[in-house]
Parts: sequence; C-alpha cells; structure tokens
Amino acid sequence: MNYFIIILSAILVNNIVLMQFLGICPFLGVSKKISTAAGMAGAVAFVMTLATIVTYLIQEFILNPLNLAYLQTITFILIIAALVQLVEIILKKVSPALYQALGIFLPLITTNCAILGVALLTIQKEFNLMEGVVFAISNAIGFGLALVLFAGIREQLDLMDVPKGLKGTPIALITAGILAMAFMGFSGLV
Amino acid sequence: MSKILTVSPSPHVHSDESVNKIMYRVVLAMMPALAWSVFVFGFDALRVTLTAVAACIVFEYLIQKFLMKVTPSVTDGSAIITGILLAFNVPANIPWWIIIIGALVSIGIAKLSFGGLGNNIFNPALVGRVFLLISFPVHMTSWPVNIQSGVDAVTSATPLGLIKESIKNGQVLSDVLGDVPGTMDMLLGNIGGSLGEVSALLLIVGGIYMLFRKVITWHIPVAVLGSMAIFSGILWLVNPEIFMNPVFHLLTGGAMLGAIFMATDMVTSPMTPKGQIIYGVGIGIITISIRTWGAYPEGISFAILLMNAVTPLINTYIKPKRFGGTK
Amino acid sequence: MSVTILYTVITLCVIGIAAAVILYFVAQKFKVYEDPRIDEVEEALPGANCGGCGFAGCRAFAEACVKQTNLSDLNCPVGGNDTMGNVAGILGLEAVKTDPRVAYIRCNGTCDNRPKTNTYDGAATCAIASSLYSGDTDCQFGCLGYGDCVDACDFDAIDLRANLGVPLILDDKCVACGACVDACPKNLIELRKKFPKDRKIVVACRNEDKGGVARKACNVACIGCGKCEKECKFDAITIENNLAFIDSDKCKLCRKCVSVCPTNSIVELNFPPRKIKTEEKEECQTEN
Amino acid sequence: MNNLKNFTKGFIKENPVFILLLGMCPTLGVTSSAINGLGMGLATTFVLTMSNLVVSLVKSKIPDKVRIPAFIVIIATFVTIVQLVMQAYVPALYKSLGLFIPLIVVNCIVLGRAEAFASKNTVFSSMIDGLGMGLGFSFALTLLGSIREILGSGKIFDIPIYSEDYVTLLFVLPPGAFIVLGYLISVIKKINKA
Amino acid sequence: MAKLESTFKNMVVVLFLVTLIAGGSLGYVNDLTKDAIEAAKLEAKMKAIKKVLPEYDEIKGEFKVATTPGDDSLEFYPAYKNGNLVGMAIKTYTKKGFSGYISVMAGIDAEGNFSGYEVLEHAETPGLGSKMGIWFNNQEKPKQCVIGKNPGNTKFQVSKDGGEIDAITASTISSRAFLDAMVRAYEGYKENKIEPATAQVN
Amino acid sequence: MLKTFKPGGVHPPENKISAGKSIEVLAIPKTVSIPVSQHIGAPAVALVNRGDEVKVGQVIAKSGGFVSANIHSSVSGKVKKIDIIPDSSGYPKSGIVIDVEGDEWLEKIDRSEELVKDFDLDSKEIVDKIMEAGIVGLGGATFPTHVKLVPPKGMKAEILIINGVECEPYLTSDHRLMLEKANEIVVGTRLLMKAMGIEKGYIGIENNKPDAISLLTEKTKEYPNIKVVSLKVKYPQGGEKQLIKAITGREVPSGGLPIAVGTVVSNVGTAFAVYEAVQKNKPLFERIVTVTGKSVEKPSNFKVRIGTAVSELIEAAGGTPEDTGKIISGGPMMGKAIAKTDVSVTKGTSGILIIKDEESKRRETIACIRCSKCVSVCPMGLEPYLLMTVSQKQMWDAVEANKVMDCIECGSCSYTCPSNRPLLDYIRLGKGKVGQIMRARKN
Ligand SMILES: Cc1cc2nc3c(=O)[nH]c(=O)nc-3n(C[C@H](O)[C@H](O)[C@H](O)COP(=O)(O)O)c2cc1C
Ligand SMILES: Cc1cc2nc3c(=O)[nH]c(=O)nc-3n(C[C@H](O)[C@H](O)[C@H](O)COP(=O)(O)O)c2cc1C
Ligand SMILES: Cc1cc2nc3c(=O)[nH]c(=O)nc-3n(C[C@H](O)[C@H](O)[C@H](O)COP(=O)(O)O)c2cc1C
Ligand SMILES: Cc1cc2nc3c(=O)[nH]c(=O)nc-3n(C[C@H](O)[C@H](O)[C@H](O)CO)c2cc1C
Ligand code: SF4
Ligand code: SF4
Ligand code: SF4
Ligand code: SF4
Ligand code: FES
Repeated sequence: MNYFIIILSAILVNNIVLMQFLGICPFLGVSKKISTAAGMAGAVAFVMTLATIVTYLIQEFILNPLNLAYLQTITFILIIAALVQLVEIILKKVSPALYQALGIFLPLITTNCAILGVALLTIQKEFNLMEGVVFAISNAIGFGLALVLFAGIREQLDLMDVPKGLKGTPIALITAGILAMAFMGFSGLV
Repeated sequence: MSKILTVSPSPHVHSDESVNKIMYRVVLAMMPALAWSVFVFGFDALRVTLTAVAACIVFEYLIQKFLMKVTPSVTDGSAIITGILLAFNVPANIPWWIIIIGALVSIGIAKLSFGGLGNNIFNPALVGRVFLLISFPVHMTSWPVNIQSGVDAVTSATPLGLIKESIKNGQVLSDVLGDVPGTMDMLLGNIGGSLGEVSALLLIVGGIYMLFRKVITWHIPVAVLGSMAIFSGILWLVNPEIFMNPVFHLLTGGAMLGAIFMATDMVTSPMTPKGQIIYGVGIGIITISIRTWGAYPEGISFAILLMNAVTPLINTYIKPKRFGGTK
Repeated sequence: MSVTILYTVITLCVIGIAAAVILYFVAQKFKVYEDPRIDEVEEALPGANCGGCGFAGCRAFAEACVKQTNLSDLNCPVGGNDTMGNVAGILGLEAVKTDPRVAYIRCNGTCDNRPKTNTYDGAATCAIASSLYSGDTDCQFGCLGYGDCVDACDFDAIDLRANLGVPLILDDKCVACGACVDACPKNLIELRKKFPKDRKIVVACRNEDKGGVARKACNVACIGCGKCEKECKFDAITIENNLAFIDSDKCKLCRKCVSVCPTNSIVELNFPPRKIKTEEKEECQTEN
Repeated sequence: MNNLKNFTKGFIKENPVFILLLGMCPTLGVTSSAINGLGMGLATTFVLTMSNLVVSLVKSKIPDKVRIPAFIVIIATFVTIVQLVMQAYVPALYKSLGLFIPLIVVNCIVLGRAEAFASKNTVFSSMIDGLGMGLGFSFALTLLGSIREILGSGKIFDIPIYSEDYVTLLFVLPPGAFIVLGYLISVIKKINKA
Repeated sequence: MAKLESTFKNMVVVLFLVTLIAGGSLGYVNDLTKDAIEAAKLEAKMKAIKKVLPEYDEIKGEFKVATTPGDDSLEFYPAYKNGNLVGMAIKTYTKKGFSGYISVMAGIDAEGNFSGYEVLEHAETPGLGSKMGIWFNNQEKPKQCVIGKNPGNTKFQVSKDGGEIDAITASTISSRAFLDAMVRAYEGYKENKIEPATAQVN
Repeated sequence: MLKTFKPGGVHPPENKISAGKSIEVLAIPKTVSIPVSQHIGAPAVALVNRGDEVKVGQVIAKSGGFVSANIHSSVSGKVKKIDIIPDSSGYPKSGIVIDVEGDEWLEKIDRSEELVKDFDLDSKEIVDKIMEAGIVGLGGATFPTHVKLVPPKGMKAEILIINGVECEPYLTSDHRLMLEKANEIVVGTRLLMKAMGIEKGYIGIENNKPDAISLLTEKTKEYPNIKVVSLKVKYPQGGEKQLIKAITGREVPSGGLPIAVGTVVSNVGTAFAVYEAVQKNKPLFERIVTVTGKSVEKPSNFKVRIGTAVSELIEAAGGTPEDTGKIISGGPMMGKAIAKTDVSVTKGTSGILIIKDEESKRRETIACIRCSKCVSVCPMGLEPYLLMTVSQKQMWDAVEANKVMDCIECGSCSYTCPSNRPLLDYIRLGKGKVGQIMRARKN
C-alpha cells in the first residue's frame, strides 16, 4: 500500500481522535496547556510505535501460527501494559531528561484506547510490519496535531467569557465537534 | 458646594471608533455583492438573505436573553454580518428551514456557546455553512441558474463543480475548458454558485472600501489570494491538463468572498501582521489542496475553519516585534 | 480438551509469567515511596482547593500534614475542626482546636454615612480604583464598593448589596479562607473569632485620620477618642493611629463599649433586643 | 439502603459519562444509533459487573505489585468472552460496534471501578456497583444514541419518526457526536445541580 | 484479610494462577462458541444469497476466481432448483467507494439479469453512500434500479457519466463504485458461466 | 519624509486651542501649598518650621536622597504650617503651606530679562548649579535632572535630544515657551551638552508647530552641532524612547535607559530652567501651565508659581465652565484627573484641562473583538488586549512574560479600542503587581 496514502489518511482524513474516536480521554484530559499536550503527544508517539511493532510480532509469530487470533485483546493489552512500565524504567535510566518531559504521561497511556486501537487496526487492515510502523507514527502525529491544536484553543478559551454552564468539558466537546467538522473538509483527499 | 467631578485613569479621550461602526461598514461593503445577487438570482436571493439575517438576530436576542441571561447585544451589527455571510454561502434556492437551521448553528453553537461577540474561536457564518453542507448535501449543492449566464436550465453546475467532475471522470482539462465560463464572466459574476460569491469584482469593491475605512488590513486577503495563486500556478505549470490555472482559482467559488469577508473576521484571525500572513497562506494552500485533491469541489470554508483552529497557536507563538527587542 | 485450549493456556501463562517477572524486577529496582496516608488525608479534606490553608491546593496540604508531627500550624479553614480532627485521627496526632473564624468588613461607610465627593469612572475594580485615587468620598480608608472581595470569594459568601457602598459577608457561608482579606486593597477585612449566633461587636471603621477630618468624611467614622478603650473591662480594645480596634479573641460581648461611642462606629450584630436591621437597598446618589 | 444508593448513583449523580467523563471513546464512537448505544452499554455492563465480582472475590489473594496486571487479565478475559459470544449470536451488532468491543478493556470505567470500588468492597456491593455503573453507562449511551439517531436519521431504534428528507446528517457523523455530548453534559450538570 | 505480600514467588504464582484460569475459561468459551461463530458467518452469507437469488433449493460447487493476481477474488455460488441451475450468486467488490472497499453479493438469474443484490460490507457515509443498499433496489424507480437489467443490455454507468442508471443524490462516487462492483460481478459471471448441462453432471 | 517612530502611534484631534495665547504671568496667590515630593524619588526634607519667614527662591526643603531634588519657596511670606495637604489622588501628602506677604526675592537671583549667552563653567559646576536649583524633568516624569546628567559608570552620553514635541493634545506650554524663550532654550541646550560633554544635540519638534521649528532653526544656526528636527505629528512622538528612535534610529533596549544607547532626553522647559538656574541663579519655582478646554472662556498659558491652587488658574482663565465634568492635570492622554481644585500646581504640572460633562464619561465597555487595533498602535510592540485579560485573570506570570514592564502608559491602546476596553487601567494594575513580584524576587 502506498505510504503516502497511509500517512495522509491517518493524519488528516481519518484523524484518530476527531474521526475515529480513539484516545478521547487524554484528548480531553491533557489538553489544557500546550506544553503538556506536546509532552503527551510525544509520549504517545513513542509508545504507540513500539506497541504496534511488538503486538504485530506477537500476532504474526505466536497467535496466527497457533490459531489463537481470538486472544488478541488479552495479549495485546497485557503487552501494552508491560511495555509502558518497561519504557518508564528504561527511560528513567537512559535519559532522565526525556523522562522528565514524557514520564508523567506514561501511566496515563496504558488506558488510552488509541494505543490498543492502533495495534488492533494494524492487524485488521492487514498491514505488513513497515506499513504498520508508518501507520502507527502517522496516527501518533494525527493525535499530536489534534491535541496541540486543541490545547491552543483551550488556552485561549480560558481567557474568554464562556457561559458558566458550558465551561470546561462541554465547550471543549463543542470545539472538538467544530474541529471535526473542519477536518471533514479533507475527506476524499486520499 | 462645588461640582462633583469625575475621575478616571488616563487616557481621558477616546477615538470615535466603535464596534458598531466597524460592523455597519462591513454590512455596507457587502451591499454591492448583495445587489448583484438579487439581480442574477432574483427575489430568491433577497428572501434567503433576509431570512438569514432575521433568524440570526432573533436567535441572538432570544438566546442571550433567556438562556444566557445577559443583556442582548443584537444592535452591535455582528449578527447581521453573520446572517448576510451565511446567506452569501448557500445556493439562492435553499429552503427556508435549512437557512434557519444554519442561523441557529452559527449563532447558537458557534458564537454564543463560546460567550458571544469576540469570544468565538471559529467563524460563525462558516460553521453554519459547513454544518449545512455536511448535513444537507443535496440542497447545498444544487445551484440555481444565474440569469445572466445565458444557460437555460433549472440548475447549473458551478465552474469548480464542473472541473472536479471531469477530473474525477478522468477527463483532461482541455476537453472541458469549453464548458467553463470565460474570465470576464467570472469576474463580473455571470456564473453559477452561492448567492454572494458570484461577482468577484463587486466583492473586491467591497474589500477596497473596507481597506479604505481601515476595517481590515491588506495582510489576510493578499496572503490568501496570493498563496492560492502561487500554489495553483505551480501546479498549473507542472501539468495544465489536470490542474486549472490560477486566474480560474481566484475568480471562482468562494475565493474572493472568503479572502475578503470571511478570513478577515477579526475575532477569529491572528492579531499580528506576521501571524495574519501565516494564517492567510495556510488558508490558500489548504483551499487549493481540497479543490484539487479532495472530495469537495470548494475548500475555502474548511480551510478558514481549520486555520481558525490554528489561530490561538499563532497568537501564542507569533508575537509583535517588541520595541527594544526581547531580553 | 482441545489443542486450542492448551495453546491458549500456555500462551497466556507464558505472557503472564513474563509480565510478573518483569514487573517484579521493576518493583525491586525503582521503589518510589509515597506515603499512603497522603491519599487518606486528602480524602478527608473537603477538596475545595481554595488555598485557604496556605498551600497550593488540598493535596499539597495533605502532604504537609503527613510530614508534620504536630498539626498546630496547619488548619483547613473550610473543613474546620471536624476535618482537622479526622486528619489527626488518620495520622495518630492531636488536632489543635482553633476557634472558628469569620470574615468581617471593617467599614460601615454606606452611602448614607459617607457623602460622595467625586465620581470614579475607571475600570470597576477596587484594586485599580485604589491605585490611583483614594476613593469617591473624603475617607481614604473606606470601602470602595467595587467588590474585589466578592470576586475573590469562592464560596459566594459576600454579597455586594446593590450599590449600598459596602458589601456584606454572609456568616453562614463564609469559611474563613482569607481570600477576601488578601483581595481588599484597603485592608478592610479581618478574620474574627466566630461567636455563637454570629454575634459581633466590631469597630466598623479603619479611618486613621484625625478626629475632625474623619468625622467630616463619614458620619460613623472612628475618631479615636478612646472612650471605648476605657470602658472595656477585658482589655479587648486598643487605640492606635486615631483608631480603635477590638480584639475578638479577648472580647466577651459585653456590649458596654457600644453605647459610649460618640460616632456609633462600634457595631453590634445579632443581639436579640437591639437588633439592627440591614439597610434598605437603595441606590447611592452620585449627583448632588 | 446503601446498596440501592450504590446502584442508582450511576445514573445521574455519578454517571460515568456525564459526570465522571470516563469511557469517552465508545461513548462517542458507537452512538450513531440508539441500538448501538444500548448494545455497547450492555456489553460494558456485563464486563463491569463480572469483573467487579471477580476482583472483589480475589482481591485479598493478589499482591499489590501485580494488582493492575491481574485486573487487566481478568477484565480482558471477560471482554474476550463478550467478543466471542456476540460474534456467535449477534454478529450484526458486533460488526457495527467494531473496534470498540475489544476496547472495553481499556475503558477507564472498568479498570477504575475495579481499582476504586471492587478492590475495597464486598462481593455483593461490588456487583451492585458494577451493575449500577454499567447501566448508567448504558443509559448515557442510549440517550446519546437516541438523540443522534432522531436528529440525524429521523428514526429511533430504527423506527422512522419523520421523513428522511428533513434529517440533519451531521448528527450521525463524528462532529455530531462531540456536539450533542457537549450540550448533553451541560444539561445533565444543570439538572444535577437543581 | 491480610493481603498477600509482594514477594517474587507470590507475584509469579498469583499471575500464573490468574492467567491459568483466564486461559482455561477463555479456551472453553472459545470452544463453545466456535461453531456458532462459523454458523453465524455462514448464515449471513446464505441469507444474502437467499435474498439476491430467485427461489432455489441447493447451492453447490461454489468456487473462487481471482480477478487480477494478488487482488481480491470473486466468489461464485451456483444455485439449483430441482437440479436445474437457476442462477448464480456472486460475491463481488470494488475499491472505488467514497471510503474505499465495498463488498456486494450480487445475484444473477438464469437469464443473466441481476435478480438482486445485498451490500455486505461498506464504510460509506451514513445517509449518503450508505443508501446504496436500497437505492438501486427500488423497483418503483426504474431509472435507478438495477434489478432485471444487466450491463449487457443497459449502460451500467451513472447518468452523469452518460450511463443509464441514476446516481444516489449527492453520492455519485458511491454510485459509481457500486456499479463498478456490479459490472465486475457480471463480467466474472460471463467468463465463468456454468453451462446448465455441465452443471447437471457436477 | 518626516521623521517618526515605529511601530504604533495614534493621532488624536490636536485641539491646541491656546496655541496663539502668549504667556501671561499669573498673579501671586494669597497662600501657596508646596508639596515636598514633586519628583520621582525620595521626598525632600523640610528645612523650615511653622512661623518661619521665607523669601522667593529660598530652599525650604532639601533633597532627601540620591534621586531627589531641592524644593524652593515660590513666594515670600510666613510658613503657616507643615502638614498633610490634598493631593490630586486624594491620598495625603506632606507639604509646606506659606502665607504670602509681598514678593521679596533672594538677592542672588538675576531678575533681568537680558539674555546671558556665554558661560565658562565646567561640567561639574553646571551640574551642581542644576542640583542646587532643584531642577527636575518638566516633560512630565519629573526625574531629577542632575541625576540624569551623571551617567552610570561605563556609559557615555553622545547625543542630547531636547524634547519640544508636545504631542499631547490641547497642551501648548512648551510651544509657547519655544516661541518666547527660544534664545534661552538654546543656551540651556548648550549648557546641558557641556554638562555631559556631549557633542551632538537635536531639538525635536512636531510638524504642527512650524513657527517654533523655523524660529529655533534660525536661533541654532550659529551652533552647527545643534540641529532642529521636525517630526511627524503622531502620538506619542514625545515619549523619549520613541523620540530617540525617530531622531537617531536607535532603540532603547527593553528595560533599559536612554543612556544605554548613548542618548539623553530633556524637555524644552527643562532646558529653559537650566538656563535660568545657571545663568540667572534662579531656582525652579515657576513654570508655564496651559489652562484650556473646549468650554473654557479664556484658554491661556500662564507662568505660575509652584504651589498655587489649581482653582486660581481656572479662575484666571474665566472660571469653571457650567458644563465641566472632569478636570485633568496634564494632557488628555497621560494627564491625571483631579477630584478637587484645591490641589497645587507642582513642578510636573504642564496643563490644566477642563473636559465637558458629556465627554468626560467613558463609553460602555464591551467584549474584545480581537480587532488587533491596540496591538498595532502600541508604540512598544506589546499586546494590550492580552495584557489586560491576563491582568484581569490575575495570571501574573503571563503578564510578566508578555513584557508588561515595557509599557510606557501612553494610553494609545485604550484610546483606540473600539470596544472601549479599559486596557491601560488593567495594564497598570498588572505593572504594579509584576513590579512587586520582581522586587520581592530580588530580595
Ligand atoms: C463527510 C462526507 C461524506 C461523503 N460521503 C459520500 C459518500 O458516502 N458517497 C459519495 O458518493 N459521496 C460522498 N461525499 C462526497 C460528496 O457528496 C460529493 O460532492 C458527491 O459524491 C459528488 O457530488 P454529486 O453526487 O452531487 O455529483 C461525501 C462528502 C463528505 C464531505
Ligand atoms: C530609577 C531611575 C533611574 C534613572 N537613571 C537615569 C540615568 O542614569 N540617566 C538618565 O539619563 N536618565 C535616567 N532616568 C530617567 C529616565 O531616562 C527617564 O527620563 C524617566 O524615566 C522619565 O521618562 P519618561 O517621561 O519618558 O517616562 C532614570 C529613571 C529612573 C526611574
Ligand atoms: C507617552 C509619552 C509622551 C510624552 N510626550 C512628551 C512630550 O510631548 N514632550 C515632552 O517634553 N516630554 C514628553 N514625554 C516625556 C519624555 O518621555 C521624557 O521623559 C522627557 O522628554 C524627558 O525630559 P525631562 O526629563 O526634561 O522631562 C512623554 C512621555 C511619554 C511616556
Ligand atoms: C471584517 C469583518 C469580517 C467579518 N466576517 C465575518 C464572517 O465571516 N462570519 C461571521 O459570522 N461574522 C463575521 N464578522 C462579524 C463578527 O466579527 C463575527 O460575527 C464574530 O466572529 C462574532 O463574534 C465580520 C466582521 C468584520 C469586521
Ligand atoms: S468571605 Fe472571605 S474569608 Fe469568607 S469564604 Fe469568602 S473569601 Fe473566604
Ligand atoms: S471591602 Fe475592600 S475589596 Fe471589598 S469592595 Fe470594599 S474595598 Fe473593595
Ligand atoms: S499604554 Fe502601554 S500597552 Fe498601551 S499602547 Fe501605550 S505602551 Fe502600549
Ligand atoms: S483594540 Fe480593543 S477590541 Fe481591539 S483587540 Fe485591542 S482590546 Fe480588543
Ligand atoms: S475511553 Fe478512549 S481514551 Fe478513555
């Protein structure tokens, strides 16, 4: 499959957050400040790529040969949970600076649907390993793009007089809705 | 006892600028284009515009008064602009109930949910327009015939629609160029399309008036149109058989309307000239990309909304040049 | 048992064990000790995150509590003694009882009492008004009435009282967080001991001008004459800078001082027989 | 009664979607129709109740350090069971819920409840809590699904109520999910306050 | 009820037990549902076949033909009634949908006309492209209906492109894609036609 | 092309009603109240006591620190009291009240009108004389001039700019002074240059005062190192950073002083005061004050003794008009509204402006429409709309990060905002708070 199409599709056309509804919790939760949003996006990108590779290998070399495809969910989530922990430790040791920047987001990532979702989608779409990696990275970029844009908007909204009843989550969701609407302009691009 | 004097911090004088004045100047600037659309689409154009304006004003009043419980501020004129621009962005034969839904979305969702004038992130009229486009694609894409164009049919395609169609069919452009209106027709407005976007010339006239009255600055329109021209020009030079020429892109669809009246909405555009240019270039490039490769024949509405979303980031990172430098 | 089941069990067990082994070493190597009592204390706190305790939110306060061996310096004004008792219970410490407090605005310069001498027309906040002008009456110490304290209060405990000139603190809502004390640029607000039935004896004035000047500016200004100081049997009243002050920790609510004050600047509140009604809501006249 | 309270709080007062803002992905992702919402809700309810039950049964046997992995395994097991059963008996629904069924496993409500409630409470009240929360979740999804279906397809539970010519398509598309949920949360908050 | 300590042994044992039980029960449930899942899948297919073909009493000799190497293949399901070939159901596909892949079960009757179709899989926009499930089936609107026609006697293109089938309003792309799938089915049918005679022998 | 500054600026209606009125000497009042703090820096310390007899020009309060200035009696008579006297904000300030008896000047003061062009003092002597005379900047900031004349170590002044811009609407005191005392101003300029060893001098004047430009051009002909520069009419052309930029193209760095780019700016009034102090031994106890306003009967430029009550000036200009709403000390853009007319004229008072009732009330404030007009007019390249909002929300970190301390409080932003937002009010609040925070951090 054409890498260009995978990339464009994952970032713009089928944006993981705005169109696929994956990873909404962090999208709403860690988007209050641009800096934290960027940190989260970085952490997600890292884990998402890693998780996709590992789960792909598990699927290909353990589940498929043994005819155990139905164990996808349980194995993948176990792997992701372990992986996140592992990343945390390794990062702490290897690059304390990076850990400072990304570390605080790592625990949040285990329960982020986007990671498991992308791992599952990679299998579902029958990508090969390289395509899977590109797919994961593009989705992470799409996630980061949505998150950072959204954080910028929310920082501005903090300075505005949003009506009381809509302050916080409601206006964030409405904004996300309009953003999703704008992203629909990209439909058909691939 | 002497008089009770008023005290207040300086300055003690104020320019005679006011929000009302700015808004009514914009309304005035849109009048030539409106007049033209009444001329070419007949009474329908007036009906749609009046419905939209009335609905915007009524919704603004009712929502502010009964839901937000603030003093309604309908007199500031911004709702009128939203109404007119919403009408400008739909086909002249749109059913009345659709335009009312559009007004509700513009005013209720895009404007007042964020706190009203000045607080919205996205251009209200465009949110309304895109909402309608996605929700009622059938009604939003059947264009009434432009009386001046000399086509005899009930509906007609817009030039952009024509091109998109032929490209999707795998035709080369030289085959269909005959069906595309000439440059002069596009400039004057003898083409099909949304009711306010057909006459590029009269939109430019309005734009010049606004420039002259200092309602807008040149940065955004020039950046939008310039980047559209350059980007489409490069594509055209690469392969004129599948890409249209820049003049065509500038004169058709919502390019002029968007660049002059909608991208310039001050509430939703960046604050510094540099930021405004980045914003305008973003709009231009996204517009041409959508027109060229996307599903929709026209992309400027989406492009403006997308860049509206980027505006807060631009404002955060593009600061005016500080006197004396920073640090 | 089919092969699938066998494989299933084996696969899962292998992955499970692997996870356990890895996690064990993780747990061994990177122990970050966090006192579990922090969570417990935090749960016991009201969660208002108002900062009244002087810390950046409830969790910070909980951390501070856990570190301390003596809670006497720590107090959550929102939760009051009950909460601190609970916290002390969790930590196995003694809670120090503090008297409940309540905020009071020491100015009675309502528009009837203080004639206006100019009209302020800048941004309507006390902070801005006071930074350039002393106020729209001749009393430079009195309340400005733009309600910075109202905005500062997270508990809706201050009522601006439509243009009466001085806001009113609603004792039943005030939790003595002190936010308003910091917000008032005129330093008018004091956290006083809360007496039963919200009774109060207060010198409702902060005017430090000499008697004549003060009197001219406001009908109920304290002129520092010292009569109340002499009257008080409990040494609760002190006079400094032409101004009397009643220490609520010493005051016994005997009400003797009230009647001797020549300018009625001592206010008694919530005493049954002579209960003062809150003033009618009436617009202040700005024009002469 | 305490259990009754545990049961009912999930609907409005502590509704996982409207108030706690948990499990937003399926909430937005599957609610293009009422039936999808209900289906997803019930599937989640099953997992929630069962995993709460099991977690509270075994809580004393699980060392702290492997608490989370153990819980995840338990939850994932139930999710997989749901997957298999739905595939076998309601394949159409399974198909339209797509990816979101396996994603129940990362739904914060499930793990959150296991952590916060089941690992501290008795078996019965944990089950009741799971059931209440699950039904609250189902209620929210069905409500959202119904609104979107009515506005966007002119139907409810697939029963037409008005002509398709007048539907507002956007509501069954992704933006509609965000917008309707935004306003719904605001309304529920208001009701909660009153 | 003291918690178990987090010792190495405890952790491993507990996780082992948990996964053991989980694995066991999962395997068990899988065994239980395996057949049902297969049946459900088959039933869905059979239901579709039933829907698109005239009455028949047996499907036999199904086969697959790859259209282009490496690409998806067409699946053919010949249907017999009283031993006579009455039609063929063809699982066909297109990748030209607005959102890519669409798979359709198309039925062709003994005369070589489409007797029905069922959209099996698609990701077209609800309310737009998704209407193709009923649009081309609507016998009351002959200009948009494909039933009883075939690409041999009707131009299977949307009218906008000069064909004889009206596209779904505002969904020309989906309509083109749908017709593309149908044409593919028909061409496959023509190439792999089973002569009634040979069929009998089968 | 006329020289001007970039970025920003506004052009309010000039309203220089009193431009044609020559300077009149205001009658000496019966009492004067002289504040001891009329300058930036430490208040002066009173030297006289109640009942003391004083003469015109006598030091009555001594400079109270490094940045401070002497205060001289502007009248002769008896000290009535040393007390709190009203100040324009209503806050108490201490001052010296003197009952006037006659008009007896110190002998050393040369009262003749005759021009004394030549001098042969060294720079130290000039600075000492200026310091002795209590001269402070008369352009509004009232910074003690002798402090300015001694640059911090390691800095060297190269250029002196005499500020004759008078960009504030209505005010004409500098304009009149330039017309009537051109020779003296040139001498003052030379004295200032000598005091600092500066070779290059400019006199900057806005283009709406062509008479002053041509007069001063002529008077400076004989001094090739002093140039008169005519400048575009744009507010705040007279702000020192803007003036430096317009004339020299140099930009005073953020947080820096003019001396950082080798320049020193002084007002024309200051130059005149320097002339009088050095050549005539006359301390600063008088100044030119414009009294003006649309309803004022006789808009005038007065020479006024420091300490005279504002009400006296207004009387002399025809009394308080019926429709008075607001009285401003200074110009409409930067001046300060006063609550009562019994406050005194100080060294910093350049004008008294009487605004009509209907013009004195601010219009209703509405939400910011993000028109960016405030950004484009801000001469310091700030974002007033943002500064206001973050001040309002008390986000002091953001206020500081967005350079609030650079604001020169020119008011262009508030002036121009179509939503009538009180931008500068909140920016001042933010500046105050950030200033406090910064000081606290230093300690
Ligand atoms: C969100 C969205 C969804 C769309 N879905 C479809 C679709 O499912 N099928 C389709 O043919 N076109 C779809 N379109 C494309 C437009 O409707 C397109 O204009 C149309 O297909 C071609 O125009 P026409 O049918 O009016 O000639 C979609 C467009 C958008 C923005
Ligand atoms: C603390 C302080 C120190 C100053 N030091 C000097 C100085 O050393 N040299 C100088 O030329 N001006 C000095 N100034 C004066 C300023 O350059 C300037 O004239 C004054 O701030 C008023 O300018 P304005 O009227 O434009 O606001 C100083 C000002 C302040 C507040
Ligand atoms: C906005 C603004 C406008 C000013 N306009 C003038 C002016 O028109 N004329 C003037 O002499 N000083 C003006 N000043 C004061 C100058 O910045 C500077 O302080 C003064 O010229 C220094 O001279 P001085 O110390 O002799 O007063 C202005 C200051 C500011 C901040
Ligand atoms: C130059 C200019 C352009 C405007 N363009 C729009 C527009 O495109 N759409 C709209 O709803 N309002 C427009 N307005 C009106 C107003 O700014 C808008 O409703 C605000 O976004 C409401 O907060 C415009 C106003 C001005 C001054
Ligand atoms: S009145 Fe003051 S002390 Fe009392 S709760 Fe409000 S802010 Fe806190
Ligand atoms: S008490 Fe203080 S803060 Fe409150 S209104 Fe009065 S002056 Fe303002
Ligand atoms: S007052 Fe300050 S912020 Fe406003 S324009 Fe002037 S320098 Fe800029
Ligand atoms: S001038 Fe006023 S309305 Fe315009 S951006 Fe500045 S503050 Fe906002
Ligand atoms: S439910 Fe998807 S991230 Fe939480």
